[in-house]
Amino acid sequence: MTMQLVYFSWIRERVGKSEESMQLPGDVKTVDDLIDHLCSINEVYQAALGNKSVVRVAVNQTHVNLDHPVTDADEVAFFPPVTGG
Amino acid sequence: MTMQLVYFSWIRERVGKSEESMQLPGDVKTVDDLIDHLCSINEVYQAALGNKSVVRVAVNQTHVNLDHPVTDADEVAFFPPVTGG
Amino acid sequence: MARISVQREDFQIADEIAALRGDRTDMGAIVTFTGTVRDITGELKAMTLEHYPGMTEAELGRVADEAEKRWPLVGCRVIHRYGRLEPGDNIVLVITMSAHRHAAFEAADFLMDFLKSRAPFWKMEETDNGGQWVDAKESDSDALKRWD
Amino acid sequence: MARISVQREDFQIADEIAALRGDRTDMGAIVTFTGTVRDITGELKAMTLEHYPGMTEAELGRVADEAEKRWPLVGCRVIHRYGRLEPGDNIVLVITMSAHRHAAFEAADFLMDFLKSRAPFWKMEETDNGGQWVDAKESDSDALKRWD
Repeated sequence: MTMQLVYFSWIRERVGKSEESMQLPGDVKTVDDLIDHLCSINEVYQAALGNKSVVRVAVNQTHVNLDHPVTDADEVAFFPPVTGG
Repeated sequence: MTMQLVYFSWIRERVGKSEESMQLPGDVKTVDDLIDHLCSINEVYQAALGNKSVVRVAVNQTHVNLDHPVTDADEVAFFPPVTGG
Repeated sequence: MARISVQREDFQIADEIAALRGDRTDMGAIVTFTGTVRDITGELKAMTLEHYPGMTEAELGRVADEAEKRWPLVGCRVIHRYGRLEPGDNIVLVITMSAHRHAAFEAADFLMDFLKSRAPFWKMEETDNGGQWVDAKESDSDALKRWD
Repeated sequence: MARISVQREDFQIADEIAALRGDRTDMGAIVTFTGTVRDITGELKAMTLEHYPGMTEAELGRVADEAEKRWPLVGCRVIHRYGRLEPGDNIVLVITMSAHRHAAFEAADFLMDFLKSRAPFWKMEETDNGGQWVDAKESDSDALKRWD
């Protein structure tokens, strides 16, 4: 399963890139699974996404909750709470 | 007692003038007394001010109720409910 | 510049905002309300606004004072036109500036509600059938109760 | 003209109102909200707005659709800037037009509340001590409950 991952604000800074394409194991079925998988890779993702209470997620450019499913070819974005306006 | 009377909108049209100075008897103590006195003068004032529920009053350019006192040299204005904005 | 203006002339919203802002950078929110002559049926030729010179300015000043007492505004401006206006013409402009957006929104809303039921203006609508004074709306005096 | 714009460039409020009004005379109320870069302490050098291209436009469009569903608007316009801005610069403009002033006020207020908690923008403040991401305010997510 290949996914497009996108990062913004201080999450982008901590991950060290604004986007990447990643091959994922088949047992990553939800946003929550995806964050757990990324955090298990190394400390960089752990520092960026480990505190789920301050991480917001969009799948295919729509806000979703942690239990939202992720599937092949989705664009998944991680960012802190928004501060526009 | 001399008072300056001012009229607006359809009350002005019915009275037939926009302002006048008037000598008033001493027993005119409130706005209510003043309207009663004017209505007793003739049918012109009666037609303009007789229906007190649609008459609004300002004394010295401040909105007041019917029981507000009127005194010598006051400027008393009569008009329908306002419709600006 | 005066905070309250009662005038025949039109106003330019951008100029009024710029004058009120000056070079301040301590506000984050600017709300404007513009009221225009509305013609729903297509029959309105003109709208003539009569007012009570002197009292109009005093009443608008009292309403603006009250808004500044209730909300932390850094700027407040009211312009109301009188005389003969045509459909689409501007009638009234209210501008409120504050550090906080809800204060700016509420103060502008409050100013319009109080202006509508306190400022001594009367509208006469002119159509092919002649002129007719506009009746006050019950809803305008009801709107005041929101601010008790 | 697009109802939603996400752009680096500044906007001219008078031009935007004029474009939205056109020659219509069926609205009586125009409300605008302008958000500006605020510098309370005098230490802010700049504010940089990052956003999520594509999602930003989609999200602002959804918020505008929702406002048009809830209130009888005859016009609705949202412009949000991104990039590096300085104190006093414009950030966001919302315009709502309606026959009724309360509809115009409420819709603009609603648009700002939803934009603040939904549109994917992030602010970084730059002072002499470097850059710092602005934290989201609890009050902004609380503000949404007013519209349930």
